[in-house]
Amino acid sequence: MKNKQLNIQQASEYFKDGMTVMVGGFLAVGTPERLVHAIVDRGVKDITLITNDTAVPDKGVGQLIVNRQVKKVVASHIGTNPETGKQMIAKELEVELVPQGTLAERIRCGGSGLGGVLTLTGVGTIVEENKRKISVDGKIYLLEKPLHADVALIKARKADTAGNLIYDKAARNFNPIMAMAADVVIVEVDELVEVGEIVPDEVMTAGVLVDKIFCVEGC
Amino acid sequence: MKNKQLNIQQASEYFKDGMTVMVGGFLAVGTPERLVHAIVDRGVKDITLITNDTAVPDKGVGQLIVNRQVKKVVASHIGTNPETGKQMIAKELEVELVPQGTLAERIRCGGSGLGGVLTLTGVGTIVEENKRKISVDGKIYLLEKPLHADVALIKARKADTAGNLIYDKAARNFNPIMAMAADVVIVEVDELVEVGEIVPDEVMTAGVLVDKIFCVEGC
Amino acid sequence: MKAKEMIARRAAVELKDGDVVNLGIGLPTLVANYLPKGIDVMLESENGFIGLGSVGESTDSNLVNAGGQLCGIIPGGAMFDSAMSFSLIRGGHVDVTVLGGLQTDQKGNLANWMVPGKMVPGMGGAMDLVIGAKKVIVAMEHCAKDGSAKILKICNLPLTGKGVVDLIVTELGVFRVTEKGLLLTEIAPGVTVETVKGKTEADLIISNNLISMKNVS
Amino acid sequence: MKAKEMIARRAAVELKDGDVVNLGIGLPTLVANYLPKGIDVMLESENGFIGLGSVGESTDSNLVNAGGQLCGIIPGGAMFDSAMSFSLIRGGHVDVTVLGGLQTDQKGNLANWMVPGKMVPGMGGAMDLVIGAKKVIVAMEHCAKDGSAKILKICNLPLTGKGVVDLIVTELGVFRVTEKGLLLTEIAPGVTVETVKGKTEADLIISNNLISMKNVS
Repeated sequence: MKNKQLNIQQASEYFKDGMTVMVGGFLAVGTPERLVHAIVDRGVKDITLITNDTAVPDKGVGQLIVNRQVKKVVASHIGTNPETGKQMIAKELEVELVPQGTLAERIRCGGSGLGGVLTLTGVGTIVEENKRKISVDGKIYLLEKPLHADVALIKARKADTAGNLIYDKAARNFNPIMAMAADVVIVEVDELVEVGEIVPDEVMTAGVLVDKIFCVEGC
Repeated sequence: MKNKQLNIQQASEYFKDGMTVMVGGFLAVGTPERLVHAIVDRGVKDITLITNDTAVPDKGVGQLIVNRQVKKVVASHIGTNPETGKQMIAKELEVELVPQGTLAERIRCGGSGLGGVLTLTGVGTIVEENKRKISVDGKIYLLEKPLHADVALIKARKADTAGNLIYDKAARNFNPIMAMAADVVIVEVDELVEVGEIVPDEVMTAGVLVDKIFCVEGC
Repeated sequence: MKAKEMIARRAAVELKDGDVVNLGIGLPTLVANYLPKGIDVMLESENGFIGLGSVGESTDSNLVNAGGQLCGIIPGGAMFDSAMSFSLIRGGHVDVTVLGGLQTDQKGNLANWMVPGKMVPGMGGAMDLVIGAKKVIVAMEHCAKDGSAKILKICNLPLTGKGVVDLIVTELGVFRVTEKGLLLTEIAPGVTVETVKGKTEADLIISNNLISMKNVS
Repeated sequence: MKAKEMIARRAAVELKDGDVVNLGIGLPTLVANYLPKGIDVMLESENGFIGLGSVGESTDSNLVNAGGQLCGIIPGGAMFDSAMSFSLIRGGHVDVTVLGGLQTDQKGNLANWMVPGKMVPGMGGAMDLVIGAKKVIVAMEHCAKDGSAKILKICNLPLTGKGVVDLIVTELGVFRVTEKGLLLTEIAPGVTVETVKGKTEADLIISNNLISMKNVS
């Protein structure tokens, strides 16, 4: 079996200027903090960041915004990080606001080989601008297109060496779908166990989706 | 908390002539056998059956076909039950064959409030007949529409009294998505435990999706 | 009684035993504190779980509501990912959502996610909630801080959803969105219909069965 | 060596260490028995799991492959539902699929799910596999039971997928689908190019580097 473990230096080699990166978490709960720090440390620029929200200035992906490493953010909410709005109004940062459920579906499409989904969410609002409307059985839906990333950084409670993951409570959020939707998936875990120690029925993300494992404990 | 338990007689009162019913299982693995028997016993007719396959004549939903209770079946595979093909060729049974991944997505759409998904599956085959083709970024996709049922009959290994479910290995298959896509969801379980005995992170189908619980042990 | 408490108390009356309920951030979160006796609801939190406990009940930093408050989980609760969370919301598995509002109007439109040029927090899960939940309740103070009306003939802020609101609850009364327009069905104690009309830009239909606002005295 | 074994042995050579592989029902299932030494693959089963064990390895009736055979699961395996199973398949997370065929052709078309008026088993997961897997291998006997060609200029049975096949493995040789047509790259021991041509309706390009079929002697 391939060895998927890496250290923070090896992880940071995946971070390139101009990359599109998905980062798990909801208000920084379930965000892989060390991997985000490694992006900060590496000083990577012009990032397209796909994430639920821009957290707060000193936590989660918030730091990437404050540090001006992000060119464009695709998120459902930016209100908790004033720096995001400030840069957006100054036209220094492009922000694409996406309804949260639509964001989840677009990421899932990107990981599932689907060309898009039809949703009622956003019909009659500015979210429908520049989108195709498709009528099905008398209802008008928006066609929402897939999102895919170069790298996904996700957080799990526990992995086995094959990359099978278990998440912890509300720290699950966007992590499982992002694990499907990127060329390279790197997970930050609190605990790493041998293959076979996680019961197949309890696996929340299958190891085949996970390329690299960074263990916080330095294991 | 509502009491969701019922016995087989109470369950069978949900089975009506002309109903659309989803039944979980893959070659009868993960099919709620007692609930299917109850449909047989009740003699309900003109059923529209949505299921992965028609199993074998004496197992799972195969019995409903043999017993000629089904007017239309929506499935990905009927080859293991010769009776299905025979009735289809005799034009006594309408069969809509759907690629398995598309079937899963259509059921998921039905449970998720989506108007449809775009897939490459079936493009250039007879599956595309009478379907809308939608071009997105230079690729042609089929628009596949949601499926929804009056009743979904699913099988789980274990439930708590709130209806939270845990499935067993490959018996999971279509059960979790069908649990989202019907007006009434009835689960057949091998074991029923008190609420609180299933750890929230281990729940595979949230209890709010499950209307009624039939426990095989007669508990 | 403070306006916010009145609003939360009245909105709580709308919840039925066994309902699956999503409460928005801020004022709507308070609704959970005023559930009538014998009414148990399952609170859904769009960050990925159902069975939200009380705010402050837990110290587990991975058990937070969608506003980031520590909240715990009740027995029978379940965790899931964001895709499933919105399958529940969009798919009609949430009975009631209670949301705050910047503006709402007599057509049932709601605006609660941005003020162009001023504040653009984003819609979060609100746009999914308003189209997916079976019943949409707007719980908000009747007027803006500058005294201007928030219940309008037609919203002028960017919408969260079009024609999605079922009921509006403020500290002055309860307003039902009907085919014919906005129907005032309950009025706060000590408040006159004229006062309500004066603070409301929308055309109001006064119910023939106008009663005193429930659960606030 | 029997035809089926030859085909399975040769198809197995296409699998690389660490590949995620979905094997169709019937002949393709045999491929797992002939993996080269040191090559570990993860077998995905469309009924909802990854890490398929050997057929007959388990007696657990809830651990069956997509053909309904008892099969077990290896350490590191994982279970999931049908939606996730096909997210893996359609989403490009499966490296290789090996499928049987009724007909295939020089355009890379595949027909393997129905014979109108005769046999309509259904496509199962095959239509998703052919468009989703990174590499699609057709592993089948070269001719039909009546001796007729199965590798055609153009399929006349209803298609499973259009232009989806990468490689065809039969007991006579190995054929790569290229822009220019069907390229014979390997030939079975003791078989002449003329024999292959005689049993193939499709136009064949014979590789300048034609070699003996790997892993069959």
